[in-house]
Amino acid sequence: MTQLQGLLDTEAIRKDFPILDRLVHDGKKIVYLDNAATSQKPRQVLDALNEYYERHNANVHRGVHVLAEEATALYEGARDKVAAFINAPSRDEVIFTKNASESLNLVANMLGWADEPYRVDRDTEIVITEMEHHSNIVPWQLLAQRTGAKLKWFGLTDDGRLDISNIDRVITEKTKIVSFVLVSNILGTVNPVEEIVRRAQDVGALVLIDASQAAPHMVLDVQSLGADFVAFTGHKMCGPTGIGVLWGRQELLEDLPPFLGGGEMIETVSMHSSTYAPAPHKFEAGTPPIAQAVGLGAAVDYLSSLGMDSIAAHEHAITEYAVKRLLEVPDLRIIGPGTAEDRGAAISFTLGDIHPHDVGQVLDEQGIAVRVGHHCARPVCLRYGIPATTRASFYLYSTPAEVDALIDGLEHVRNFFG
Amino acid sequence: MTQLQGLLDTEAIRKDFPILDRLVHDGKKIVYLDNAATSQKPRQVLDALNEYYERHNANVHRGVHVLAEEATALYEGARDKVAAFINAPSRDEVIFTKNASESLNLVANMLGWADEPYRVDRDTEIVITEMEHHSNIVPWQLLAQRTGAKLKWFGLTDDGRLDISNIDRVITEKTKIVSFVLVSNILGTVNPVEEIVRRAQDVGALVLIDASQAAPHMVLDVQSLGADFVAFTGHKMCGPTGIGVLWGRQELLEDLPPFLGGGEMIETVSMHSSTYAPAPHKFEAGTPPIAQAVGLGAAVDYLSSLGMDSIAAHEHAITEYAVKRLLEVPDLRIIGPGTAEDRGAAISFTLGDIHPHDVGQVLDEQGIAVRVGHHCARPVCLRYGIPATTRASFYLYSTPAEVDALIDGLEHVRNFFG
Amino acid sequence: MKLDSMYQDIILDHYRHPHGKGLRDGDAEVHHVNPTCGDEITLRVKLDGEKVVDISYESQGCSISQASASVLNDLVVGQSVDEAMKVQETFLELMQSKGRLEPDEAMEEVLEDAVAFAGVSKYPARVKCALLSWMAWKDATAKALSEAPVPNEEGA
Amino acid sequence: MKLDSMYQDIILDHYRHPHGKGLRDGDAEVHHVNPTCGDEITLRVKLDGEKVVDISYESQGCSISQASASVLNDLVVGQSVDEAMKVQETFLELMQSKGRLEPDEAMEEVLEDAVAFAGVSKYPARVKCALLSWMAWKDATAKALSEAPVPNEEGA
Ligand SMILES: Cc1ncc(COP(=O)(O)O)c(C=O)c1O
Ligand SMILES: Cc1ncc(COP(=O)(O)O)c(C=O)c1O
Repeated sequence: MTQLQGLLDTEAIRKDFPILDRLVHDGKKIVYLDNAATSQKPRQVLDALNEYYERHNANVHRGVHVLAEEATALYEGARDKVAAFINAPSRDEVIFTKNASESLNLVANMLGWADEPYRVDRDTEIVITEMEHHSNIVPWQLLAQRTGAKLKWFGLTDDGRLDISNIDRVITEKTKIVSFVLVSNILGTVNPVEEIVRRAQDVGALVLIDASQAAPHMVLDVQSLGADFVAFTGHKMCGPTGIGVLWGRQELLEDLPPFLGGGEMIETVSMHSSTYAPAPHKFEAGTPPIAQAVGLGAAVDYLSSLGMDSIAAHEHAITEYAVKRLLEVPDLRIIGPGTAEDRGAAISFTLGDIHPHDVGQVLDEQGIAVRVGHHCARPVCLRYGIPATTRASFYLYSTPAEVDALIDGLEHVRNFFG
Repeated sequence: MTQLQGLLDTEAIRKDFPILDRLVHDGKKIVYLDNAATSQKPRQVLDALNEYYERHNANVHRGVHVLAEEATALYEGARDKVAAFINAPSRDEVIFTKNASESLNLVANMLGWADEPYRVDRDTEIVITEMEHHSNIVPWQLLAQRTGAKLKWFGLTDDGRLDISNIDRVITEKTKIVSFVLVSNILGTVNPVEEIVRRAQDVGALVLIDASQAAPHMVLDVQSLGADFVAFTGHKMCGPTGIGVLWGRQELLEDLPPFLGGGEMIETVSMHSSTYAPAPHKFEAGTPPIAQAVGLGAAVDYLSSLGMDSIAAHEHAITEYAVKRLLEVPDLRIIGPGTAEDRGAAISFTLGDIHPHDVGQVLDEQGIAVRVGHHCARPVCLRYGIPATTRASFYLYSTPAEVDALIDGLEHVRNFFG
Repeated sequence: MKLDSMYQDIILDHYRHPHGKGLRDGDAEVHHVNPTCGDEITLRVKLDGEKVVDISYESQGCSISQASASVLNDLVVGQSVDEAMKVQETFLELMQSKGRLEPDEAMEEVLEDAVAFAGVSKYPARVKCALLSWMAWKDATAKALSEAPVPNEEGA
Repeated sequence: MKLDSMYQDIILDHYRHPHGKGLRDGDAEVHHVNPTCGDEITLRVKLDGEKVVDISYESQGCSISQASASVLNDLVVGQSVDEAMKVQETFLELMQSKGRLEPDEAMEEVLEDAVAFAGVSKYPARVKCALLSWMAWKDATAKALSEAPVPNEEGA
């Protein structure tokens, strides 16, 4: 084990995460390196969920009894916490969804049904990138099919970066929306926001940033990003499953049409017509994920108590160490940036011609949990001519010793299939 | 207190629900009569959630490590449980959504984008009823606006029943979909499924049943209902918030287009085009509400262990008693059926000209939680010329003593504003 | 009893005998609803230059929203728009205080009967009821100031 | 070690030296993918009346899916379609057994090398890998039986 700079006190932190003591395969302590798929949950978040259900559970809004008022205060309080966490100018810009995928689909659908100047239809263009998660590809393919708009994208360089050399040809006067990932879940790449946002603004296109792999790991400031919409998901940032966020600029949320219709999102309903509540409620049809929002609020408190800068520094140190050690493994090829600069803590690789499924299986047998496959980013695999990758991804509780365990595990894989 | 027949052993049952011991307003034990808004959660469901997060949490599908396999088995196991609970012919017909509202919107959107013969567009008709929850009105208004289809509905009789005397004129050869509520959340009315389904089938229309207020309270057998789709929501049936269900007939789910696009719902993705996974995954974009599905599975186990028939009998006895006692209160008018026949355990009423908000507030002060307002069914209030109602709604843990507390509370309300 | 802090006698009086209720001639009309509970108000303002000469309204709602419209009429009719806006802001401040603000003398002077709503501010679900008419008035006034006067017929 | 029950030598042998790999002339072609992990196979069957005369395939995937395609080729080529379907069903039964089925003699007679996959059935995520080629074969055969033969050029 090595002495790295800038690490968090993982010994203390790991006590907050009951699952990290889990033993698997005949008593091996789990080495959880699948954080880009989902994070584990600290005791503080589970306590918030239990406290909600055991003391305050009620449907929100519309209620005058104690429980309804408490549940509403907790739910709306979670919105305040999330708004502060991402430095939103207004709490009303924070919409709770079920996951990042819904957030992304929500924007695609709003634009499909919007009036001018936002409306995506025939003769307009949508821009994404080749490194998007399927959840930021398929909604746009569906929108393009259904409206006749053209779908365009930025390609990738050989070292796993976005190729924006042709930015003026990709983003044009016809572009209505540019949607791209801030940190890639497969390559780990951190993308250049400023340049893309500037070009989009020049041509009057809206910008949606998929921050699913950013929000858990770094300071996310929607104002300094300069985008119009930012999407992310609770379960990757110590929160429960079943909750996502869409942040959007207030004027846009006012102008754009609703997506799902139903209870909570209306102002007044008659059989003949309805009017809608102001944002965020306009976009939150039905009983919201109340407990999950409360849990996400607790997660945001937890992350803030550690400090997003400290978390980023910790992960940077771990990532730097992991990249260095992985590159020492014979026949290992990193898919994505080969250094820790401008990259997140997800590292994809191939190991000779051993299929990732087999790599993952043999690592699992040693208690090491990694993810294998195309990580919902199949175009990246196609781009690099590989069927799949093995991905190790770190988080605030990851330790150098776990990196060492991974390296030992890979040695074992090579022997097994050698 | 009275001796009623057919009651459950509420003394034992109430021990499963920690929140029912909650004291409010200076030590009054809560009398929770807001079950139609959301139910409370038994210890067994909370335990399942904790167990999931503390021992098994991982993203589902696509994983070869132990946690991913366990999480997948739990998530898919919950689907099996729900399928059995509603007697679905196949587990693949059970789609997990975030709530009933999403389930209803999902069907409306599928039909808007479908090919013939299902496609809703200009020259076709959509049929709903005047007693629908807003979540089964607004999606159809949106669909009608966006496609040019015509929205029609069944009206109500003076005693709170569906008026289907004109069924042959409402449901016609042009009708593509008939969507109606099985048990009204505001009136309590149980609707005549068979007659409506028969007429819909005669004209080749699809049928969607909103069973949000039925699934928690009675045997729900999708095969004997004869509908094409059935929607309901987890949080009203002892499950967590953030989870809903759409059941649909397999052939339909195969033929109909997806709604949300993203991870999990695809078969293969390239930048140019994608193909979709078979149902149910086709309709579950992104990381699903994993823990919430597991929690719903535990809720279904809990309900089944009591027996849905016994639950229905218990609620019937309570409802019968409550109707009788409410009708003894001066100036009280029940909005909805005035007997316990063909009605669920939600009872709406007005009390002289005291506004429901004021009724609810004074009841709350006594620890009695009811809901006031239009209950997301404003057209019903318009129909009966009232601004709002007070609604008391019962569940498997409700007792005759709680009915008595309500009656005493209403007496107090009358004195306060007398 | 805690309830008494919300249902002060003054509030119940206004509720039972609302001042200025009914729709009369006005320069601008708005319709506001409280989606939370369905309370509704149609409200008209009549200005004479800078002076609020009438606030008339038809409304449906709970005791709090009814009483608050009545108090609005009492306090604001006869004031200049500027003075009235100050009253509105003070009332808003009181209602958003979550029961943590003890009205001082200065506030009492501005709000008169309306200080009785201090207790309502403890009940988040009811704050919107209390504010409904005040928000409608503010909206209608802005409309009246920016628009040509409504002809009489339309007001009928 | 538990892993050895999945990665039997027979499986690793088939993986390293797959039988019948490559695309050849056929009566029907299908392309199947495993969305869970991206494994893909393009598979052709050639029938002569009731007899399976060739199964050719191009595939990409893990050791389990590669080995299983190789074993499929071994077991099924040369059989009648009816016999082959029985082998497929038996293999399916084994793979869905969740490790709870100890192959008996009758099963071993039908499955030969394929009984080595018994250990895989304990790993739900890998069962689909093992079944990919078998499902593709079943699909292709149904297609071949219902369609006119594919002309040679299309098969090229
Ligand atoms: C009859 C009915 N339909 C639909 C819904 C919507 O359910 P949810 O709010 O969980 O989406 C409800 C509950 O509010 C309901 O009572
Ligand atoms: C970059 C990125 N975008 C979007 C998503 C989708 O998030 P969810 O599955 O929670 O909807 C993910 C995670 O799977 C992701 O990594």
